[in-house]
This record gives sequence, C-alpha cells and structure tokens, in this order.
Amino acid sequence: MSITIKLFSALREALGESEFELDLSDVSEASAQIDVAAIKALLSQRGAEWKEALNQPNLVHALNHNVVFTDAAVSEGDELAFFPPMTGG
Amino acid sequence: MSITIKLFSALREALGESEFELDLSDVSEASAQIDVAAIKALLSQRGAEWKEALNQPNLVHALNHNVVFTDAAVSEGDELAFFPPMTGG
Amino acid sequence: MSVSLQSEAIDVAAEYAQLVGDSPGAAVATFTGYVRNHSDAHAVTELELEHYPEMARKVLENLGQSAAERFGLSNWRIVHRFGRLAVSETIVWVGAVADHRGEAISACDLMMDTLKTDAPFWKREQGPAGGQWVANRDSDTERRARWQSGDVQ
Amino acid sequence: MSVSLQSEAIDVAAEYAQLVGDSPGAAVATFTGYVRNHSDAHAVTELELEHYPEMARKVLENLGQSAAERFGLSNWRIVHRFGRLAVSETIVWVGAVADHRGEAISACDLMMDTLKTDAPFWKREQGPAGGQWVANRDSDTERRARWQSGDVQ
Repeated sequence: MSITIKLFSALREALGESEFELDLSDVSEASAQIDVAAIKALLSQRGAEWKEALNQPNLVHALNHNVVFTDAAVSEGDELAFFPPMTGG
Repeated sequence: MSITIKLFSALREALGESEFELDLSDVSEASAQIDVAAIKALLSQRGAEWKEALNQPNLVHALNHNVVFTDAAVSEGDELAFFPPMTGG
Repeated sequence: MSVSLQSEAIDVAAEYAQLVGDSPGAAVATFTGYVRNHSDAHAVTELELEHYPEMARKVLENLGQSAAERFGLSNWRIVHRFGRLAVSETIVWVGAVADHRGEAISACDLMMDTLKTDAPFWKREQGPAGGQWVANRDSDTERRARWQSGDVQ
Repeated sequence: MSVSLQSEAIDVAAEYAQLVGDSPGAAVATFTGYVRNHSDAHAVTELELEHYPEMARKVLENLGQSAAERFGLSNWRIVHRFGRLAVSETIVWVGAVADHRGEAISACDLMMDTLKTDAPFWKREQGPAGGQWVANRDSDTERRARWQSGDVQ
C-alpha cells in the first residue's frame, strides 16, 4: 500500500519536498488500520525538521482534499496533504 | 411672513400641487412661534382631501431638507415638505 | 467621496474604475440595484422614480460621510437614478473602499439600508392594471434600525 | 455559478458583466481584494500566492454552492489568483446575485469569510527584508465563526 504526500507553503519550504509517494507496506502489514497520526509519526522519523514541522500546533491535514483530524483512516492511493493555516483572499 | 410648501409622491398627486408659497402674515401676528403642526392645521382647512392627506399616520415632514417632528418651529423663508415614507434604492 | 443623482443608466464599469482609481485600497465592495419585472403580487413593466433633488443630495452626502467615518473608508460613491426606468435597468449603485473587507462590505450594507428609508425617492410601478405607488416595507425599517441598536458592528 | 483559479489579473468589469448577464436579478453585490503596499509592520513590494489547485477548486465550489442555498442566489462567481502579484493588483473577486439586497451582500460577506480560512492559498510577502509567509489572523477565524453561531442571518 502507498499514498501520496503533499506539502505546501512554509512546510514545503522547510522540508524541501512538495510531493512524494510514501510506501506503507511494512506498516500496513503490522496494523489493521492506519490513520493520519500514524503517518505523522512515520514521517517524523525522517529527522528533526520533519518532527518539528509535522507537530506544530496549527498544522492542517487534508485527506483527499478534505480537512480532517488525525484519527482519519488512510487507504491505498489516498492523497494526504500537510500545510499551515490558509491565508488566501 | 411666508414659507414654501412642497408635496411629493402620492401626496402631490392627491392634492394636485407640488410647490407653492404659503402666506403666514395673519398667523404670525397672532402667535409668537409657528410650528409644523400649526401649518398642517392651517392647510387642513383647505378641504377634506387636504385634511386627510396631511393627517395620515406615516406622513413625513422635512423642514429645509431635514426630517422633523411636528413641534419644529417654522421661520420666514423656510421650505417645508410633506411626503409619504421613502421607497428609493 | 461623491453622490450622483441622474436620469441616465448607471455605467457600473465606469463607476467602479473611477471609485478604485490607480492605487486601490485593499478592499472594495459594491452593490447594484436593478428594476425587477415583478412586485410582490403583480408584473411590473416600468418604474417611475420621483425624488426631492436638494434633500436627496444632502441625505446621500451625509450618509456617505457617516459610513466613511464609521468604517474608515478611503473612498465611497453613491449613484441614484430618477425618472422613468425600464425593467432590468439599474436603479442604484454604491461602492466603498477600505483597508479591510469587513469595513467595505458593512459600509455598502449601511449605505443601502439608510438610503432605502432616509433618502427622498418614491417608486411608482407601472403594470397591467396601471400605475401604483410602492408602499414602504417594514423589513426596510427593521434593517435600518440594526445600525442604531448595535446589532451590527 | 462558477469558480476560476487563474494567474492573470482579474478583469472586474468583464466578470461583473458576465455575472449579471442580460436580465439581472434585483440585487448584485461584489467584493474585490487587492494587494496592499504594506503589511502590519513593513512595506510589501510583491506578493506570491501558493495554492493547492484541486483542493482550492473543490473548497471554492462548495462554498459558492452553500452560499447560494443559504441566501437563494440566482448566480454567483468566485475568482482567485495564484502566482506572483504586484502591489495594487487584484487578488480575489466574488459576486452574488439575489432577489433582495441583504441576501446578495450577506452572500459576499460569507463567501469572503469562508474563503479566507478554508481555501488552501498561502500568501508570501516580499519586502525590503526578503520574503515572509503571512500568518493567519485570529480576526479571520472569528469572522468565520459568526456564520456558525447565528450572529449573522
């Protein structure tokens, strides 16, 4: 199982990536259901910047273009985006 | 002493006049101060239509382009207008 | 910061361009009112707008200035027509320029609400059964009262 | 009843004409946002707008439809830019057509408030000291909350 991760704005800049595929084969064998919190934990292992960026208090998570809480379940092929609060308009 | 009377909308139509000078020489000699109520009373003597039109509950009185109550004092050269509630915009 | 009373149709694009100018503020709100082809109960084929010119100009200038002070507008404009108006023609246009969107939008809202109840214009609708003066609406009086009661900031 | 995400400047007059069409409703409200030459504390020389295209389109379409249902709009339009914007350029334009003025004005107000907090756009201001991401404002979150609390009808 794999999903697409997208990063925007200050997060994209801080982490130097805007979009990548995340392979979840190992994790999905171990647990029946994977949620957004699990993905955050997994990505936080990539280093201190990742841990800090993904655990800032105002972080927004959008799963398939809908803002969700960290308990939202993630499925094969999903698009999960992380970004700071919106400032358009 | 004389003032200008203006009538608008349904009032103008009902009374067949839009603007005229009203001579108040007789009245102004008799009383120290003339107010809008006194002018209404005077004009109401012109006939049943006048009495009815000038005593409808929603009548608006504007003295020199400001909406006033009937106790507003009237002076030489003033412009006093009567009309129904406004319906512009 | 001006008022126009006119019999000609309102050129909305020209009014907007003039309101905003070369260096716009951050936020511009506008409202345009048009002649409807129906009233509450009947068809309308034409509208006639009577007005009291000197008083109308004074009232509209005062209410533009009040809105400017209350909402810190950098520019505003009120255009109101009089005379005979066909269905779908413009009746009124207001525009407000401010530093923030809430102020610009509220200023338009205030100008329209106040204009409806305080500016000396009277509509006469022409329909299949002849002409008829439009009665004022309680809802307009209520909307007007919001601005005094503190319901709206 | 449509959304445009575009890098080109917004042609306000063309947008207005298309929104209103040949037989306008009675009431048309619009709002335009421009790039300011200053932020809270410093000068701004250029703005860069990053966005999340697929999600932005979906969010804006949903909020236009919500406003249309809530206020009975006969037409609405939301235009939002992305990319590099110079000072005084347009950023956003919303328009609403309704039968009564209160509905048209409230719909613009709602669309702007919701757009600010819910649509995935991020502003980066370029100034004398370099680029800086704009922080979101508590006042925007508060304005957004009005529409749920029943403070606004």
